[in-house]
Amino acid sequence: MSLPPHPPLLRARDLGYSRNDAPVFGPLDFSLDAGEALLVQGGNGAGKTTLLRVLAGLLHAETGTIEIEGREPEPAQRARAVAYLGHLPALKADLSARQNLDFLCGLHGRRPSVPIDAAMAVVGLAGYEDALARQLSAGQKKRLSLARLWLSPAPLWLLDEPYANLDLEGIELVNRMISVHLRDGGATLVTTHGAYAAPPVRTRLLELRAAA
Amino acid sequence: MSLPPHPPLLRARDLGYSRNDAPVFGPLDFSLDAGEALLVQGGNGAGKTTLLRVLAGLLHAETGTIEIEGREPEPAQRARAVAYLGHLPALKADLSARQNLDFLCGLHGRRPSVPIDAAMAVVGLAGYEDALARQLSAGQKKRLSLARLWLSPAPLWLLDEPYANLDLEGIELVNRMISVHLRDGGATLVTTHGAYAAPPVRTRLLELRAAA
Amino acid sequence: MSYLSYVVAAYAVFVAVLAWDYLAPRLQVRALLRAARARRARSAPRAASGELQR
Amino acid sequence: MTSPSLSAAARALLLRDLRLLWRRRGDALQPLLFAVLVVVLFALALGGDRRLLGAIAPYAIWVAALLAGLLALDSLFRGDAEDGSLEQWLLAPVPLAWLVAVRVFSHWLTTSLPLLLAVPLLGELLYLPRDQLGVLLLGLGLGTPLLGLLGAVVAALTVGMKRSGILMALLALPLYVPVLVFGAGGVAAAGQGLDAGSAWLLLGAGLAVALVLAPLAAAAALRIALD
Amino acid sequence: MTSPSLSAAARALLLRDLRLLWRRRGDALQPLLFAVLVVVLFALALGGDRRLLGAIAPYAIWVAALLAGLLALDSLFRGDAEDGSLEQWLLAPVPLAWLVAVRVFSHWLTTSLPLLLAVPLLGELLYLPRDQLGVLLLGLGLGTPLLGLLGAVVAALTVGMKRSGILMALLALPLYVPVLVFGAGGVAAAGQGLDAGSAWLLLGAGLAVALVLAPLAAAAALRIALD
Amino acid sequence: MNPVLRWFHQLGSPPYFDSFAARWSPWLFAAAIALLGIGAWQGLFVVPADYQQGDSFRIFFVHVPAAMLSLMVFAAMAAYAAIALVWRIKLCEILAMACAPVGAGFTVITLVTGSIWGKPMWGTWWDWDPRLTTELILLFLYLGVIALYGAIDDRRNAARAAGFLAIVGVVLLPIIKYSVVWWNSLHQGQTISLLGESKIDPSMVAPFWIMYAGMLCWFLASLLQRARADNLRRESGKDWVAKLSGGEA
Ligand code: HEM
Ligand SMILES: Nc1ncnc2c1ncn2[C@@H]1O[C@H](COP(=O)(O)OP(=O)(O)OP(=O)(O)O)[C@@H](O)[C@H]1O
Ligand SMILES: Nc1ncnc2c1ncn2[C@@H]1O[C@H](COP(=O)(O)OP(=O)(O)OP(=O)(O)O)[C@@H](O)[C@H]1O
Ligand SMILES: [Mg+2]
Ligand SMILES: [Mg+2]
Repeated sequence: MSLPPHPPLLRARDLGYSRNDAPVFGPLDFSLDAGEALLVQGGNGAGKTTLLRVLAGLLHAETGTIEIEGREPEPAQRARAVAYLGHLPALKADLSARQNLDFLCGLHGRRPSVPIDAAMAVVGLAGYEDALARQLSAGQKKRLSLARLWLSPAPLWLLDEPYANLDLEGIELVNRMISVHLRDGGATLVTTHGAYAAPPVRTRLLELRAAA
Repeated sequence: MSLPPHPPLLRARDLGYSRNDAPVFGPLDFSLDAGEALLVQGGNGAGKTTLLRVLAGLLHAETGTIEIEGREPEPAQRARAVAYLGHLPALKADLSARQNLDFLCGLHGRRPSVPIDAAMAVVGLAGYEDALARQLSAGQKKRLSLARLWLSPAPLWLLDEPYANLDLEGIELVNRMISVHLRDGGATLVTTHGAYAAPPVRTRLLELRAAA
Repeated sequence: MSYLSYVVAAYAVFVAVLAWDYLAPRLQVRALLRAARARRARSAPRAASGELQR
Repeated sequence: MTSPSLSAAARALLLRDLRLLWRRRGDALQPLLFAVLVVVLFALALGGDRRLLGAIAPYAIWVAALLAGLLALDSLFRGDAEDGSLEQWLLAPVPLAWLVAVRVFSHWLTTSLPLLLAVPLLGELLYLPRDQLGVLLLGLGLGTPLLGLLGAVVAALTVGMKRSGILMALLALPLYVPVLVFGAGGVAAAGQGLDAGSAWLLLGAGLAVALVLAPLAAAAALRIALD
Repeated sequence: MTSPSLSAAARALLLRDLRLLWRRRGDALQPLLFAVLVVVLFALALGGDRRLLGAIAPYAIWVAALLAGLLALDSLFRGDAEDGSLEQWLLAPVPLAWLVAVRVFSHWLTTSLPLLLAVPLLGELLYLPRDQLGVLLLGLGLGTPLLGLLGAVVAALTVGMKRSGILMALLALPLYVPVLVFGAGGVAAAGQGLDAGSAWLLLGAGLAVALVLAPLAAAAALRIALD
Repeated sequence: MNPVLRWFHQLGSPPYFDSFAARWSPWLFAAAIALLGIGAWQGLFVVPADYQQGDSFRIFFVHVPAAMLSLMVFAAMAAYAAIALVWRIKLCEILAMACAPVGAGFTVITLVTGSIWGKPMWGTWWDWDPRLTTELILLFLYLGVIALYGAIDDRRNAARAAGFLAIVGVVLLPIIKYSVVWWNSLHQGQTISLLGESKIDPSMVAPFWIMYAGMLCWFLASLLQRARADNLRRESGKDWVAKLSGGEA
């Protein structure tokens, strides 16, 4: 038997997670190719956040395996492949917007082709480079996190409710960012409640339902 | 000149707020009658959160006055008239959902007609009465805050992005709660980005634009 | 010099600590089982509320 | 009744604090354990020099109690500020000063009282002369509520900041110094056979004044800090 | 270069910490000020009894440094945990232990170093015999980085909790006791004209071992705590 | 499968462990009480008074076995914790955490009986002597493990964090054990030895080992009982617990 030429970017087999022995999401099987988006839908408490944290490696799966580009990854490999945008913005309130991006790029590496100020302009924060993070509104903080994502070299984006707190123009921005990212050979998981317009790209759907 | 028979529930005259001498929102004039909803719209950073905090009395207005039922209120009067739902849920992570409501009702008073467990059932948290607040997901926490609102005797609701983190059914729930509240003679201010369906009630619109 | 009181005190402490060690988990088990029983009684199906009322 | 009375709000708050305490029983013992550890550290650093230890024992216990109180101060309003509860206190139809007073009382009950009960043990560990135990306890009994009330004002002022631990210590210590001076001075006077009554009178008077003024000041400070 | 090298990540982290420090300059002085206040409290409580003060001076300074370090420990990872930065550390393509080591170093630089520089002043305040200053500084110079490294393990374990201040103290102090015993013991030996070399050797050896093992242990603890 | 392995595997299933613990801990408690009763009776009434220490040496029979167990239980806790961390076996997490309160109890017994014994022998309740100090620190470590376990809400993470602390704390055990050898100390040196000749009067040897065996049984019994409580708490949402509670009502 010959291996398939392109293993999927992400593949989960039999993936399950339990908290205090109560299953949060059941065994899941799915895969994600480059150029695809996976929409993770489900009501409040269905386990979307938990799933993304497991995939990012912040939580340990109870059962099953996760493969990235066909192999079960080392932590460092996984870190290179994954960019995670969670509920917490990872911003230092006392540093300016640009200094925050500086640090995060030093930590995660960055695409050499994109200057930091250009990324801030992309997310609509031009002019806020020297504003302290504590002075940004809820939506502006979210946009700053999006700029970090835009700078990241990782092909796989894990986005937890990226639309929350954004205005209409911001939602549009997220969709455009995703489209470009996928066109360049990336892939993304997006959790959403279905109240927002999904990005206009090749999309699969994963329904989560609160485990009984 | 004779006074109008029913002064509006809330009236702002010339209301302005500045942070470090930079205006956040310009002088605003608006009023809100019982049975009405005021939708506060505006992009990210337009000053919606700031406006609601000023109205609640958490921040001091720079200029202008706020009247409630025709009078400039004492703090205690204002407290009796206003229920505020902000970004922070005011939940104790180590208490159960019911104990949290117990406390908040002790602090703010409550409608004698609604039992606590009934309010939890209304917001779809039946069965979670004894779950600790820390174990709730983002949307479940929001629902618990909605239950507090449902129990509150205050006629004026100030809701800052009540739809964020809720699933479709939850958004529907907020709209139903607002409708019933207005039918009973209440009023509400709701901030939103316009990405969600507004409640089907008599609605005025207040556009905020980031002050230059 | 009489050492009686010292010896008695030492053995009394010994017995007291062992008694605590015996009783504390037993009480816990009792409370847990009671809570489980209460939960089972409570988890009878609830009537879902349709229209909002207050 | 829709709007809560003073006593209803106080009852709700006390009940909540006791429930939280019960949920995290261990926390109640922590200031006590910390004081024990400071005492142990002292004894260790001095290498068991009995004479020296006995001489500094009452002062070391005062300092330990004060530091434990200082550390516990952070939990007075911090938790409530972070999860937004404090906003709701400000928006409640009862006076903020009243809520503050109730909160300080429940905080004293759960952090300082256990420590007071353990003072005899601490004294033994430091070879405190037995006859000084009574005065020491009297001083601490008057002093710790006073420290809590003064601390509440400082805690309220710093509540808007993240990670204020050391800043709070800095602001609180100048207020604590008089209490320490009279408390320790009273013990010293008693140790030399002098009359310590005036020290206790002063502490008592301070406590009475603080009981009235500190909640008001702390409430004002809270309003400023959260603006 | 898209993926950062070890040194690039370290540089970014150090730069960030120094910028944050500059933004809140006052914070850097706070452990120092806390130690000064503990010392002053002691001097006040003892009522200026010179002989007694001089005798306990080196021990009081050790205890003050240790307590200041303990209080500062909370800020080692707490801020980064609360705003989600720590999640990003875990997701970075450089080893977590390396980031932890760099963070401990920058934390030592910004909290313990100022304190070391102020020890001569503290000694003066407590009438420390001048000839003991050298050994005291040597001991603290070896001891404070060791305390920081040991503390990092504990801080990592408690990072998942809110309000862990006193729990952290409880967990850290058993680890700190040997450092204190040898540090204070060395001063005592030198004060009596004995040879304190073995105490310094032991502290130095402990530091060398901790430099290697503590970041690894702290990284493991962080992974456990954030799981 | 190897029957021992299979049994161990079966033990890992929570309902099975519950019934296993419920069945065996009463028997172990009974054995412990019997042994302790015999040992105490012999130690108090049969053994003749010591020519140096008079009757006060009768405290020996509780003090020394309790001290030995306080160290041994900590070692056992660390061992369980290590297994739990490496292989993620849930039963071992539970057992490790069940060790902590029992061990803390033995440590308290050691400290208090030692203090009581110290008053007539050394003329003081307490002294900052290496062995006494390190034993006190051991108590703090036990309390730290218990507090840490209580402070984290996910039970598995809590057990792993507290177990980690226990493993770090093992460094203390040799220091306690050999503190009397390394530093000059007020406290007695090594007198009892398992294999070689003990340096105590032969009439004391038998009651000593009986007391020791009794405390060992007590430890096992209490361990099972505490592990059962923790197991029930973790599983409190499960069907089998509900059934069990109904059955025992
Ligand atoms: C608070 C005071 C005391 C504490 C914390 C303490 C602690 C200990 C410890 C930890 C052991 C070690 C057990 C082992 O090696 O496994 C021990 C053994 C022993 N203790 Fe104490 N002890 C105290 C007071 C005393 C006193 C006052 C006496 C008698 C005068 C005493 C007599 C002994 C003896 C004879 C042993 C057995 C030594 C051996 O065979 O290794 N202890 N104690
Ligand atoms: N720390 C925790 N401890 C225990 N249970 C938790 C914890 N966090 C979440 N849960 C529970 O796990 C389930 C899944 O939570 P999760 O946060 O993954 O939901 P979600 O799909 O992201 O929901 P939302 O849309 O509301 O954000 C919920 O039922 C929640 O109550
Ligand atoms: N603490 C602060 N210090 C200084 N400026 C602030 C502070 N908080 C908010 N701002 C600024 O004030 C403006 C209004 O903020 P506000 O939070 O009211 O916006 P918003 O309309 O709620 O936005 P969003 O939809 O993003 O939540 C923003 O430009 C923001 O940058
Ligand atoms: Mg979520
Ligand atoms: Mg806002």
